[in-house]
Amino acid sequence: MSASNSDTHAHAHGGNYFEAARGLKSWLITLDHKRIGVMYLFWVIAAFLFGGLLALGVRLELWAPGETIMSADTYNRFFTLHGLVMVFLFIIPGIPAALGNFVLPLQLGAKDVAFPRLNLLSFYIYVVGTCMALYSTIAGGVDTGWTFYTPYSATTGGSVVMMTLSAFILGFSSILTGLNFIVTVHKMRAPGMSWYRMPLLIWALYATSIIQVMATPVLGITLLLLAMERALGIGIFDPALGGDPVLFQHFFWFYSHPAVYIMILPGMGVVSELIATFSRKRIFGYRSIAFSSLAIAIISFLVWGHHMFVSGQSVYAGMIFSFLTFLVAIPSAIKVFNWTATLYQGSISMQTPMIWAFSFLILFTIGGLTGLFLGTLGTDVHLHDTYFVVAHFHYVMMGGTVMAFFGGVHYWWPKIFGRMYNEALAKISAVLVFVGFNVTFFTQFVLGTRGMPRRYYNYLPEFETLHKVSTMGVLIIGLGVTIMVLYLAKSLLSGEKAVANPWGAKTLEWTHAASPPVLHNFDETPVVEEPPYHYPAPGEESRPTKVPA
Amino acid sequence: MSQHDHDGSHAHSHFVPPAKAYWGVFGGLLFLTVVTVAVSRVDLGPFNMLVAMGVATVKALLVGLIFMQLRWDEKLNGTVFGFGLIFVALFFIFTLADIFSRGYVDPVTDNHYLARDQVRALEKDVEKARGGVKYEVGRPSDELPPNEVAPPAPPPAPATEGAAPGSEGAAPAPEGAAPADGAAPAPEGAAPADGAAPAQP
Amino acid sequence: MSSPNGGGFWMPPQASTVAAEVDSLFDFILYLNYFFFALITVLAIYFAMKYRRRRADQEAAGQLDHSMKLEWTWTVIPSLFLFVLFVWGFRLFLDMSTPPADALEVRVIAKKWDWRFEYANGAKTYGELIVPEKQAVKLVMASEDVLHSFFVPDFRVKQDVVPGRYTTLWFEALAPGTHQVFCTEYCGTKHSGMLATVTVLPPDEFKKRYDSGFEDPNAPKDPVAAGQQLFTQRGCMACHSVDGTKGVGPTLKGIWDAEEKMADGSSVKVDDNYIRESLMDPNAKLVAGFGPVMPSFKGQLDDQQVNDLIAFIKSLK
Amino acid sequence: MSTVVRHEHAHHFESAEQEFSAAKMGMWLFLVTEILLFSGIFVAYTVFKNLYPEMWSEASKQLDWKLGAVNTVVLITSSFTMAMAVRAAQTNERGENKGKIVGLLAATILLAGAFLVVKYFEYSHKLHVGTLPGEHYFFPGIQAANAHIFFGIYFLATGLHGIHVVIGMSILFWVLLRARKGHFYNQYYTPVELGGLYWHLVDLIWIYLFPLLYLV
Repeated sequence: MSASNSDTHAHAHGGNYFEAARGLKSWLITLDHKRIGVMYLFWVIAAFLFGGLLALGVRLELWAPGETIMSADTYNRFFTLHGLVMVFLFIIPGIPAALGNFVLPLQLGAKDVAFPRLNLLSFYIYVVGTCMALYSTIAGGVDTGWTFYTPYSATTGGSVVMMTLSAFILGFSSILTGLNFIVTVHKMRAPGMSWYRMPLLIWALYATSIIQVMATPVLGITLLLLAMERALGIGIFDPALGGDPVLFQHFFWFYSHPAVYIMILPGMGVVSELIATFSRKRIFGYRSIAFSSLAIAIISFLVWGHHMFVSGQSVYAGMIFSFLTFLVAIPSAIKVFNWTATLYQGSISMQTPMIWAFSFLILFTIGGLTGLFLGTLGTDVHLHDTYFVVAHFHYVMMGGTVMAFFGGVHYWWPKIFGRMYNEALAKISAVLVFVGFNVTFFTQFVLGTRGMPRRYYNYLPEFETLHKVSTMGVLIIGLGVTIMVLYLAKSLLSGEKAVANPWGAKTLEWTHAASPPVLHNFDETPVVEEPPYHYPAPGEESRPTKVPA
Repeated sequence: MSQHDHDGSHAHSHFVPPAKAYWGVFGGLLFLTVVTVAVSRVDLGPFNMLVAMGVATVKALLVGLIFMQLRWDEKLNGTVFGFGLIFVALFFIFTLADIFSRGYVDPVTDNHYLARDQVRALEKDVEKARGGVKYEVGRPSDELPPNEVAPPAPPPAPATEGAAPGSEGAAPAPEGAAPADGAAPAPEGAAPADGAAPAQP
Repeated sequence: MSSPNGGGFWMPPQASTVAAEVDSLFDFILYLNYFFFALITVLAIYFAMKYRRRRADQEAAGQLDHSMKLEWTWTVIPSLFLFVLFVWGFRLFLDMSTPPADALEVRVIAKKWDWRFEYANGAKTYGELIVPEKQAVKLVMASEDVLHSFFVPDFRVKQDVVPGRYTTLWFEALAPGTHQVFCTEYCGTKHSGMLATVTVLPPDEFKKRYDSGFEDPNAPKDPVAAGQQLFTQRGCMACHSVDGTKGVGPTLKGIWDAEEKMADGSSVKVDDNYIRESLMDPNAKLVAGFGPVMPSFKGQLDDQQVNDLIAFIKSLK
Repeated sequence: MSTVVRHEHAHHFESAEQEFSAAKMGMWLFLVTEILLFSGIFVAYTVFKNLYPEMWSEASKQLDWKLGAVNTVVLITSSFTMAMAVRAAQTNERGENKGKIVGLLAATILLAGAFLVVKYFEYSHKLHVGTLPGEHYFFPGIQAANAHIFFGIYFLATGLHGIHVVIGMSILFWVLLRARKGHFYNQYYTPVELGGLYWHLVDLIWIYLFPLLYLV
C-alpha cells in the first residue's frame, strides 16, 4: 500500500506506529490519531492522579472538625481545584480524547480521523489550557468552587479571570475533538459499515460529540461574560450593578448539565463493548442502546434547571425542569437493563476489564437511582447542596465514568502498547478501588440526608464519625490506584507481548489490526459483512478472523 | 449518509449557481435593509421587534440558502445548521421561561401572577397611596404584595439603612413602608430609587 | 436537639408540618431504589456465576439479542414510577413554596458569615430566629453581598438568599425546641461558620419576649461583658481576633491608644472616634495591609452598644 | 495563461470528493459553534431588554443608526463579493479566472477594513461621550438606572463580532495568497468556499445585531 508522496510520515512496512518514526520531534508534530491518543492518555491519567491528591487533601482536612491540616482558604482552593482538574482536565477529555482518539478510527476501519491537524491542535490547546490552569493556581488561586457562581466569583480575589480563560481555552479542545469525531463517523466509515453495524462505543462517542459541539460554546460565552464582569464590571451577573445572579446559573448549567452527559456517555459506550466481548454474546437491544445514547444527548439540553430548584428560580420553571429530568432518566435505565440482559446465557469471563464493567454496572445503577431524589422537587429542597449531591455525582462520575475509563484502559492496553499486564494485581486493584469507593461515598449519602451541607471546611461534631469513615475509604482508593499505576508502568517496560485479539472481540480494531497497529491501521481497508458483536449462536461455526501476522 | 464512492473520480459534480442569482440576492439584501430601517421608524409597539426579527430572518435565509449554497448542498450540512438553531432556541425558551415566570403564588387564591403586569399595577397603587411620589420597583423582584396595597403605615422602626459595603446600594434597605399584612414589602432593590448611576469607585 | 418525633437512620427529626410528607416521599423513592438496585445486582451476579466461562473456547449458551416485549416493559414501568414521583414531588413543592396568608413575617438579612432577623415590630435578633410553635412563619430573605442559602434540616426547608431581590421560605414548627440552621450556598472563607439556630417557643412565652423586643433577660449589665457578647454575636470575631493573630481584619489585642499605620501611609491614634467611624464607615480609614471588606454597622448598633464595644476593646490588653 | 497547481487529496481520504464533503461538514459544525457562542449574548440581550424596557430604548437612542446602516451595507456588499469570488473559483477551468478571484477577495478584505474603520469612529465617539460598559460609564444623558448594562452588551456583541471580522480578514488574506499561486480551480476550491462560509456567517450575525442594537 503506497503512502502518498505528500505524506510526511516515513513509510514503514510491517513496523507498528511506534516504529514508524522515532524521536521526540516525531511525537510533538505527529498527525497520527494513535499517537495523539497516547499523549492524551498520559496527560489525562496525570490529571486524574493530581485531582486524586487534591481529593485526599480535602478528605484529610475533613478528618476532624475544625482545622486539621490546612486553613479555610486553602481548603476552599483545594476543593475548587479538585473540581476544576477532575472536570476539565480529566473526565471531559478522558474517554473521548484519550481512548476515543485511538479507538474510533480503528473501529470505523478508517486510516485516521477526518482532520488530523485539528486533532493535534486540540491536544496543544489542551496543553496550553492545563498550563494556564496550573499557573492561575500558583498566582493567587481560585476559591469559588468549580461552578464560579456570581456574585461571589465576580467580587472575590484570586486569579479567577486566568482560571476562567483556561477553562474557556480547554472548551475549544473539547469542541475540536467533538467536531472531528462527528465528521469522521459520517464520512469515513469502512465499506459495508452501515450505521447499524457500528460498534456501540462509536454511537456513544458520536452522541458525546454532538453535546461537545453544541454545548461547549455556551460555556465559552459564559466564562467570557464572567471575565468581562470582573474586568469591566458590566453588571450582567452582579446584582450590585443591576444584574441577576440566577441568570449566570442558567448560562452555566446550560453547558454543565450536558457536560455531565459528555462525561458519562463515553463510559456507557466502553461498558457496552466490555460486556459484549467478555460475555461473548451479541449485545441485547443494540438499537435501543444506540438510540438511547442519542436520546440522552438531545434531552440533556432540556434539564439543566434541576440544579436550581431552590436558587430563586420560579416555581413553574422548576416544574418543567423536574418533568424533563425524569424524561432523561429513562434512556439510562434502558441501557442498564439491556446490559444486564446481555449477560443472560453468555460465556462470562471475569477478567480485569469485566470486573471494572461490573463495578460500573452496580455503581452507576446506584448513581442513577439516587438522581431520582434530586430530580423530585419535594425531596430536592432538603437534599440540595448537601453531601447527598456530592455522593450522587461521585457515584455517577467516579463510579461510572472512572470505572469505565479504567476498564477501557485495561481492555485496549494490549492494542495500544502491544503488551499485557499482571492480571492478578489488576484484579486486586480493581476490587480495592470498588471497596474504597463505596466506603467513601456511601457514607456521604447518609451525611447528606442528615443535613451536612456541601463545601464545609468545619462541621458539627455529630457528623464526625461518618467523615472519618469516608476519609478512610479514600485511602483504600489511593492504595488501589497506586497498585494500578505500578503494574501498568511495569507492563510498559517488560509486559509480555500481546496477540492481535487477546479477548476474542468482534470489533475491527481486534479482528483486522495488529497489536499495536501499523501506522495506517490496516494493511488493506477492511470490509464489514456481518452485524456488530456477531458471536456465533450455539451450533453456528465461528468465522475465522483474518488477522495480519 | 454519503458512503464514500470507490471510483475516486476527480470530477466535482457540484452545481454552480448562475451569477444572476447572486446579483438578485445582493439587491434583495439591500432592499430589506432599507425596509428594516423604515419599519423601525414606525412605532408598532411590541410588533416592532417581531417585524425586525422577521426581516432579519428573511435576510439570513437569503444569505444562507444562496450565498452559502445550502440549497444545492448536501442535506447533511443543512440539518447540522438546523440542529444548531434548535439548541439555540432551547437556550432561549427555558431561560426566558424562568425569567418571566418569576411572579409569585398568591397565598389566598393560590393562582400565579406574572411579575410584569403586577409590577406596573403595584407602582401605580403605591404612587397613588403616597400622593404622587414616583415609585419604582427594583430589579427581578420576587415577592410582591397581593392586589390591595395598604397605605404605608408610618415606619414603626427607624428605616434601617442597611448600607452595604463596597459599591453603595447593594443591600436592599427594608423600607419602613412595608404593607402591614403578610406579604413582603416591595424591595427597595439594589439600585436606589433615584436611579443615580452606580457610585464611581 | 429536642425532637418531637420522626427521623430515623436517614433523616433528621421531623420538626415541621411539611417534614412528615417529605420523609414519606423520600421513603417511597428509597424503596424504589432498593428494589431496582437489588434487581440489577442480583441478576448480574447470578448470570455471572451461572454462565461463568469454564473452558477457554466456550461460546455463549444462546444469542438472544432483543425482545420487544421485555424492552417495552422495562421502559413503561419505570416511566409510570417516574411520573408518580414527578406529580407527588411537584404538589409537595407547590405547598412548600406557597406561604399561608396569615403567616408571621420575619425578615432575614444574610451577609458574609452571619444571619440577622428583623421582626414586624422592629425587634432584631442576631444568629437566632425565635418563632412561636404551631404557627406558620414566613421568612422574607435578602442578602447584602453574595449568594447564601437558609437551610433548616429539621424543617426540610431550604431557599437560596439572593442579593438584589427577596426570596421567601415558610415553615410551621410542630413543638418547642431548638434547630440548627446552615448556609448551603458557598459564600467564602467562613461559609462553614455561618450558622444560626431556630428557637421555637410556646405561644405565650413567645408573645412576652416578642413584645419586649427580645431583650436578652440575662444580658450582662457590665459594659465590657456586654461588649464581648456583642463582639461574638455580630460576627466581629469572624475577622478580628483578640489574641494577636492576624485574620481577615487586624487583631484588636492591645490596639487601644496604639498608633495604627493606615493604608495611605498616615498613622492614626486608636480612640473612641476612630473606632466609631470604623464601625459606621469602615472604608474611610483602612489599616495598611487589609482589604476594604468590612461591612458597615450603621443603623445596626445604637450608641449604648457602640460604647459597650469600645469598653470591650479597651479591655483587650 | 497561468497554469493551475494540481491538488492531491490527503492520504487518509479515499477520494477528493470525500475530502471536500468532510471539510464542508466540518466547517458547518464550526459555524454552529460560532452561532451558539453568540446565542449567549442574544439571550443576555433579551433578558435585560425585558427587565429594563425603558432604559433599553433610551440607551439604544444613543447609538448612531446611520453608521450602523452604512456598516450593514458594507458587510452585505462584502458578502456579495465573497460569493462571487467562490463562484469564480468554481468556474476556473485552467486558471483564467485567477485575476477575478484575487480581485474579488481583495475587495472583500477592503470592505471588511471599511467596516472596522466605521466601528473605530463609533467606539471613539462612545469613549469620548462616556456611554461605556460597567464602572467606566459616565454618560449623564440617560435617566433610567443601570444604562451601563446596555452598553456592556453593546460592546460585548460588537466587540466579539469585530474580533470575528478580523479573523475573517486574516483567513481571506491567506486564501488570497494561495489564489495568487493558482491553487484554486474547478477541481479544488475548498479553502475559498470555507473562507466564504465563515465570512457569510460573520455577515449573518451582523444582520441580526444591527436591528437589535441600533433600531430598537
